[in-house]
Amino acid sequence: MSAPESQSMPREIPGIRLASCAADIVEIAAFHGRAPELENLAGARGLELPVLGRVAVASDQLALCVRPARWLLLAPPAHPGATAAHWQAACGRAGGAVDLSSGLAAWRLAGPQVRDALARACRLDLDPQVFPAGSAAATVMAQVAVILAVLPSGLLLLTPTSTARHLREWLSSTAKPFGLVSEADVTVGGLSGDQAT
Amino acid sequence: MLRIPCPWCGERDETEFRYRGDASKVRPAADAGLAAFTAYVYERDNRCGWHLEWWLHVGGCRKLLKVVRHTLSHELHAVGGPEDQLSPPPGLTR
Amino acid sequence: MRGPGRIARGLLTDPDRPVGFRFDGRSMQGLTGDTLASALLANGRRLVARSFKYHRPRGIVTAGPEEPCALVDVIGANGREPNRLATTLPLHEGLVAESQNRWPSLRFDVLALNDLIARFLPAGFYYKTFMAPGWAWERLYEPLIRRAAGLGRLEPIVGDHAAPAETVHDHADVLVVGAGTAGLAAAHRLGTSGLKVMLTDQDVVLGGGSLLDARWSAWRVSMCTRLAGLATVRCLPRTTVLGAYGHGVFGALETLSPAEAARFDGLRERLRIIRARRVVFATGALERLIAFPGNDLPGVMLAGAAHQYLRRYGVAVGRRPVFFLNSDEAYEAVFALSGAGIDCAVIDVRESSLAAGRARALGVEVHGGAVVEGACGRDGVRTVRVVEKGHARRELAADCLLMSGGYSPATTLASQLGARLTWQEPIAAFTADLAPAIGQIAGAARGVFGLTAAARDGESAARTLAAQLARPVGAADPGVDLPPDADATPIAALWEVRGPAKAFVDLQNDVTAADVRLSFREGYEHVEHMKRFTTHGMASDQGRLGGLVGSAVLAQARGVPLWQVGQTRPRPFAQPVPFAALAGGEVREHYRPKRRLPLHDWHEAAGATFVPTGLWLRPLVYSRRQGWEAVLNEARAVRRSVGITDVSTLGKIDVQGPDAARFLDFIYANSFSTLAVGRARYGIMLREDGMLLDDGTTARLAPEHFLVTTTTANATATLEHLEFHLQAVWPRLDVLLTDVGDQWAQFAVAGPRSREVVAAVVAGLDLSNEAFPFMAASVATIAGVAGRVFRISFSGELAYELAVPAGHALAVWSAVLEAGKPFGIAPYGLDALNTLRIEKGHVTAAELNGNTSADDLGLQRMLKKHGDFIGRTLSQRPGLTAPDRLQLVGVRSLERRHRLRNGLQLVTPQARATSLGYVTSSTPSVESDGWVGLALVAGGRRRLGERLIGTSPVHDETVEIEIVSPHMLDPENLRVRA
Amino acid sequence: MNPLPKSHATPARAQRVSSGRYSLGRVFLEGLTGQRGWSRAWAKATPRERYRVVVVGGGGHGLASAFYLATEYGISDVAVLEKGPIGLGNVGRNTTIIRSNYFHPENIRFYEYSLKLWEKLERTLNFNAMVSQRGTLNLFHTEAQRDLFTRRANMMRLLGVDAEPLSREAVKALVPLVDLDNGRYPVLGGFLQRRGGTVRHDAVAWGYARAASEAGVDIVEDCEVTGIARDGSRVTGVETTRGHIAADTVCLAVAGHSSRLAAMAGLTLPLESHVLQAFVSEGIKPVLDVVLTYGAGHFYVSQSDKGGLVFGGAIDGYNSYGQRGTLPMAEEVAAAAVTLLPGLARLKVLRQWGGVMDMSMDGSPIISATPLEGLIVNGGWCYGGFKAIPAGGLATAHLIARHAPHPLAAHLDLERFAAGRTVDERGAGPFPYAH
Ligand SMILES: Cc1cc2nc3c(=O)[nH]c(=O)nc-3n(C[C@H](O)[C@H](O)[C@H](O)COP(=O)(O)OP(=O)(O)OC[C@H]3O[C@@H](n4cnc5c(N)ncnc54)[C@H](O)[C@@H]3O)c2cc1C
Ligand SMILES: NC(=O)c1ccc[n+]([C@@H]2O[C@H](COP(=O)([O-])OP(=O)(O)OC[C@H]3O[C@@H](n4cnc5c(N)ncnc54)[C@H](O)[C@@H]3O)[C@@H](O)[C@H]2O)c1
Ligand SMILES: Cc1cc2nc3c(=O)[nH]c(=O)nc-3n(C[C@H](O)[C@H](O)[C@H](O)COP(=O)(O)O)c2cc1C
Ligand SMILES: [Zn+2]
Repeated sequence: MSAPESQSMPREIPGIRLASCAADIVEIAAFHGRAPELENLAGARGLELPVLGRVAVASDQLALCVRPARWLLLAPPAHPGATAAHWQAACGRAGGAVDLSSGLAAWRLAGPQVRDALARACRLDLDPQVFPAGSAAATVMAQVAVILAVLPSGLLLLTPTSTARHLREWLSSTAKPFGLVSEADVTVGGLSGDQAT
Repeated sequence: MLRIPCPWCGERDETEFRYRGDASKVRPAADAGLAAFTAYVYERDNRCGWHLEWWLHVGGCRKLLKVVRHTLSHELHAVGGPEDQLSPPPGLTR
Repeated sequence: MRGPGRIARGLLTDPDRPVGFRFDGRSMQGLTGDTLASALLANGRRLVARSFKYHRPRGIVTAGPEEPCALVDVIGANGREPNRLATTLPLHEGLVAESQNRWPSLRFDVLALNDLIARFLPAGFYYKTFMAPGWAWERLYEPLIRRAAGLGRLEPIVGDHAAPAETVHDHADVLVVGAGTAGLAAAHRLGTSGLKVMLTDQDVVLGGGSLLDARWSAWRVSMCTRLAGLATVRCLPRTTVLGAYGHGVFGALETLSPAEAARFDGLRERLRIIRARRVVFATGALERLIAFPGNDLPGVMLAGAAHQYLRRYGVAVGRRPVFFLNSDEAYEAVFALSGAGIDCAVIDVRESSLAAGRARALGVEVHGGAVVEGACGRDGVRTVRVVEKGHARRELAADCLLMSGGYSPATTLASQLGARLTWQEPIAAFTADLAPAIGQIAGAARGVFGLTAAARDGESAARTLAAQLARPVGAADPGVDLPPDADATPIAALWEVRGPAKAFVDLQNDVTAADVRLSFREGYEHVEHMKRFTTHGMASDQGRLGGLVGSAVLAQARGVPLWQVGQTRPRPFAQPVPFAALAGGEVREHYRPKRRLPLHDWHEAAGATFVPTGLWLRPLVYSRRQGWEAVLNEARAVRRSVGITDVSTLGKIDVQGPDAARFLDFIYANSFSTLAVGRARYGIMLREDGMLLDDGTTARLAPEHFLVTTTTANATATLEHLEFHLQAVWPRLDVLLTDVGDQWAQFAVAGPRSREVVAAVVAGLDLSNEAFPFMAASVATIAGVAGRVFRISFSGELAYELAVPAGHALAVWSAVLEAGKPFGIAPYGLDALNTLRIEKGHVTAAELNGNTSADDLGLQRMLKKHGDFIGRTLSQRPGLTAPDRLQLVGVRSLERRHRLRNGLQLVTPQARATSLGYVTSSTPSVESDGWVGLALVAGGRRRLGERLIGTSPVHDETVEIEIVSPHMLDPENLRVRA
Repeated sequence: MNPLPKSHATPARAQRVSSGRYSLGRVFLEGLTGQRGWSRAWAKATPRERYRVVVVGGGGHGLASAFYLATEYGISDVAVLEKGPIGLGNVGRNTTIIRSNYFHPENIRFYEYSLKLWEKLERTLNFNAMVSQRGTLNLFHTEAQRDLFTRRANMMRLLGVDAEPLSREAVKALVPLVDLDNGRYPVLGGFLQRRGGTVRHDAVAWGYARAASEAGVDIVEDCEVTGIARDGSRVTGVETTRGHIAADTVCLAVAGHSSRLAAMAGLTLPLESHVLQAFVSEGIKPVLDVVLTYGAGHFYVSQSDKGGLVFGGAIDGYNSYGQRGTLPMAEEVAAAAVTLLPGLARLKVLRQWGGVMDMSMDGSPIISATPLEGLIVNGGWCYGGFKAIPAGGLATAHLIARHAPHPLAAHLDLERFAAGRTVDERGAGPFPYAH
């Protein structure tokens, strides 16, 4: 007779762990009909460009797709602008690359109650049946744009930097009943590591 | 509340979209003249019935969607991209 | 057992855990599990309220959320909360409740006088009176009426803390509303077929009608256990579906149990937004009142309510109840009460019925073919006047009158989804037809009465849905047999027993059957007119008890069948919902997100006062002091030497692609295809109607790569404008638009010494005027960071804008400050920025107000002569270029000391009531030591040199001004080109 | 459906029973005899075959236009045709605010004239519509807003209309519930129009209907106009569910349905229909004595005489003919309410509904002749046409009777869109969903 949520968690085990992820973030986008070329050149760099709504993880890189013919690439931080410049050059006349390393904040959320907490603002169904591992989506939470992706180590959340603090504050207050702890920063490589939720 | 099935993102709440009005209006050619532009900008069929309209998915893929929606029942008949030719259900134009 | 009324052990109450509470100052005790209503009844308390209009004594009428009378104020930590329903208010230790709408006390209420003069206060009397004298309405009558109206008092304690609140988003294949036998059976069957099911019930326990019948306990318990064992089923008691909003979206209010409330920081309820592919409405039926004289006396209750008080709380609502009923279903209460040893009498409208036979067999006194003509007593029922066919009128002694006028299927949610109502003569009620694509209605909600019949109906609804959703329907055996329903004699509709005294159809708003008839006589004969004229059904119970009865009285007056009159339209919310719950967590501090600059913390530490602009927080001035001096100091530094300001809030759009230049030519009224790489250009965008949309500087970084900047205010709108036109109007163009607003921090370094400062931080760029002239743009390494340098100026001085990735903002900003130290560089805020741009005649949101054309702002020469662009055709309309339109000019106050104000209206001394225009922006001047401003003035460009009067009647101010060119500073642009 | 019967050339007054004068004395006398002496407030007319003027739409503007035609312009050969019962359109579902604080001087004059007519409405109609000049208070939260409001108030004062600035402290004194420093957008002050206020909305429709009926107008309910009869470019009457009705002039006053009616005549109007929602809370004792608008979000609120807080927000923002509320709007409006007036947190919201309004392309109304001779449009009222009912009705009657625009409403013509003379209060441009 009781809802799953009402089965209260012992307070000591945090329901949610939050870590920042330091990464270079580049968005690449294809001109009309040129997406296959981008896929090829990314493939040549060891990165599979996923289909819409999916995230693909390579050893220390990651690509996700929430807009048609556009991919967000996450890579370990390099010299400012270098990653973007590299991709801009690589794209050639097939598309363009834009540096968003400073435009988006990347967090990893892990823990048994991440989905419950996010259901307090996220209008998407994050049930693993519906949004399984490897899924990615752009949506709005607490009036702020977010991109969510399900990785082996937890949930990757990208959000514009100017409102990141707001979202963080909102999350801390919402997640309080579940227990929220901050963890040390993770790397892009660390995102793909399997730290079961 | 409308739930709009974005062809790119799946079904989403109306709050993720920005409405951009009547999509049956086609921008006239540059030299079409004052009357044509006046009609384009100001005149609206404003149907009570099936309505072809624009929605920009600002909270998702940022794609512009063309939607056929019933303005009374809010039923959605079709959703597509700007290049798609969408029409109301047969026989039910009003 | 607590209280004289407690005669048995209740299903929900714990006899070992007494609870103390206060009502109207009196201390009483109840049990854990009680509601305030059950505890009051257990304590023998009948009078609990005064009515809205006539201040008549009122008692408890129902046992649930449909209660019209027993509303109380609860005094607690948040202040005085009005209109809590005693019938759903869980009792807790220390609860303090007070009756409402009475003075000085519940028993002696002065305004009970209204009841005595009620004949002069019929429905709508106020439309015919209080008309003279003209002033008296607001000053005399209305205050009196307003004070008399309203039930409870809201006395909030407005503390700093916001009450916690939250909204939860849910998704399900099927939402089942109502957990009676129909809902439970439906949820179970759906759950076993693997569908994701949400089952909600407004009650604190699941079971609905089956809770009242002991024979059903085993089935119910088994059901609940099985449901709990199904992984895809979620059961949410205490959760009322408030509204059905179409597209499978429902709003529901979950009231938290005390334990969960404690875990969630005192959260009291949460709004659930449920999205479901299908719905099952198993919402049961609502018992109706009967309109007879005195049907509002304390002690007159619904028969079903008496049954509930007995079963759930072990409370007898009276020792000598008289039932007044017209259906076999209502006898369930008779059987239960008499089974508990209570001496019952029944007045049955029907001459005979199966149930009456069964009751007689149990020794109950049943009067068939009889009606109650009136309930009598002063503050509560003492006797009941009965007329029975073939008998003389008689009075029966009674301490309560338990009425049941039949059951109306709860159709409101279905109606909200546009379901059609159909009149069902056999049950004397409307039922709804839901489109199969939406879902199913099951059980009593569909007019299928009887617990077993309802359970079967729920199952069958579930089977239909499972088939629709392509799920195999498994065997769903609850493991317990369904107790058989008894055969029943149909209801005999009875709505009203007419008599001389007041018979109420709306117990909360004090609407009588006579009011309904008056409404008819006055021509308010449509049911929606009757509602609005009499206020029938407009109280907090929304006419749940008597809505249909009012329609019936109206139908009778009109001489038409009831179905022709119909019912008023139901709307959300199925139950009144606190503002806090609807609002959720995004309130107060979190009402809107705060956009913070990359250097927010630096600005804060530097003493900045922040100002909200849209979502942004921007430094206004680096001083907490009020007044202009600090601002002028900042601006002066720029004019005299060098200053730096954070302009990262500007919108920035990265535009790339082979067609980028063509696209921008469409978007901007001026040309961008002619812009050279490494140069920037000021551009204006029009709306298609020819008015200005936005302006800004756009740089060409590479042949096919532009960076568009927009104003802060219009950043979002401009991005959407571009995205829309690219996709809707020019979809063939190969252009990529990316919002890079948050990626780039941008600083303006401005002032005659800015070149030296910028040169000190920028590597590999020749900043000489020849190599990097005004409007040059280049990538560059700035303080070691890959960035961009633009030679643009908003201040009117030699200036550069430096753009670096926001993550490196602090390093670069600090480096510039360091480099500027020798020149006394200082940061300047939005106010100083404004001062500088006003003197220069640059426009911002105050002038780009959506009603200004390019011509108005003196920018008409920027409109390109050839080629298409948005707004081209309509900007040529005479209306947009008429010479008497409001045009941008500069203004200066003639008398130095006289300040200008934004919003001053400009008039001539000859015509002081005719505005010629107004001041949009103003500032004390750095250059001229007086006040200057920008203004929009009718035919302004022809008026240069004219003197006008600026007037602000609301401040009682006038100031003499002179119209000047808006380019008040360096009109030849020598400084920016220096 | 069978068309309801139509009477043939029955003189208009024959079937009309006067409801007599309303007064305190009469209510008292009726009280002695069981209130049995009242008769219909307005006669339920059966339509005749022709009228000089047919007004389509029994809302506020239609009824007021008919009333003023009969009383001010001497034309009582008028029928108001209403598809259902009168007064259940927007006039019966709005948040009842009246005020005249506008930016454009033409608008100020027009709405101020309306306010003046409201001020004497109960005497004009002998019906108490409870015009309550309790004041409308607009809060501001930024300097930019202060500037706009200052400009507006100054323009009003130049035109002799009342407007006064309030300090934060004065705001708090007037509305103790306001949280001046609500965290996100603190209140910097407010502008008060004391003569603004509220009116009991239903009573406006009933009062005009009764008075028009007394003046000889036929009020025909359950008569839906389904077509507009034309002879070339001249309109000759209407088709209805109760048959053809001929008329010299047909006036459309159908609010949210203007486009549909215009389409029947082959016209396309610069309108879109949008839904505006409203809400009411449970009744409580007085807590709010003015009409209050939040400047940092879409929220405005007043307390009805019955005790409920009546409030609303922005339009849904997409074309709609559905008179229903939505959940996102309920959330949005409640969030603004709790932010501005945290004390409301525990008050309960009772009901939510919507109304279909014709949003014009510049946010201002249309009272205009059309390219069709004999066809007049009163529409485009957007979310603000309730306050305009008296002036709108009068100006419409003037236009019909005099064949020339009323001087105070000349700026509300249809030509203004093509000519570029739009009257755009918000500067939102030709996007109805943005006004
Ligand atoms: C929620 C809400 C809040 C508002 N708040 C305010 C406010 O605070 N202040 C303010 O000034 N304004 C407000 N408004 C706007 C105001 O209510 C309207 O602008 C105004 O009422 C419209 O004019 P009306 O009264 O003539 O319209 P209506 O009352 O809508 O009248 C139009 C009538 O035409 C009838 N009709 C339609 N089609 C046909 C047909 N084919 N044949 C016959 N009859 C037909 C309709 O049934 C209707 O009765 C609000 C509106 C809404 C919806
Ligand atoms: N009022 C009565 O006592 C009454 C009247 C007629 C029939 N019945 C009996 O009811 C049984 C039929 O079973 P049933 O399952 O169809 O009905 P039910 O009355 O047993 O169950 C309906 C349930 O729906 C819940 N509900 C109603 N509206 C809701 C909302 N908006 N949100 C959440 N929950 C809501 C109610 O709390 C109730 O528990 C039969 O025994 C029949 O005889 C009872
Ligand atoms: C100013 C005003 C006050 C209202 N007060 C109440 C009220 O106290 N109780 C109520 O149930 N409805 C109230 N309503 C709402 C009406 O019941 C009704 O919902 C509204 O007029 C729209 O009609 P509809 O819901 O029938 O479509 C009020 C409406 C308005 C405009
Ligand atoms: Zn999308």
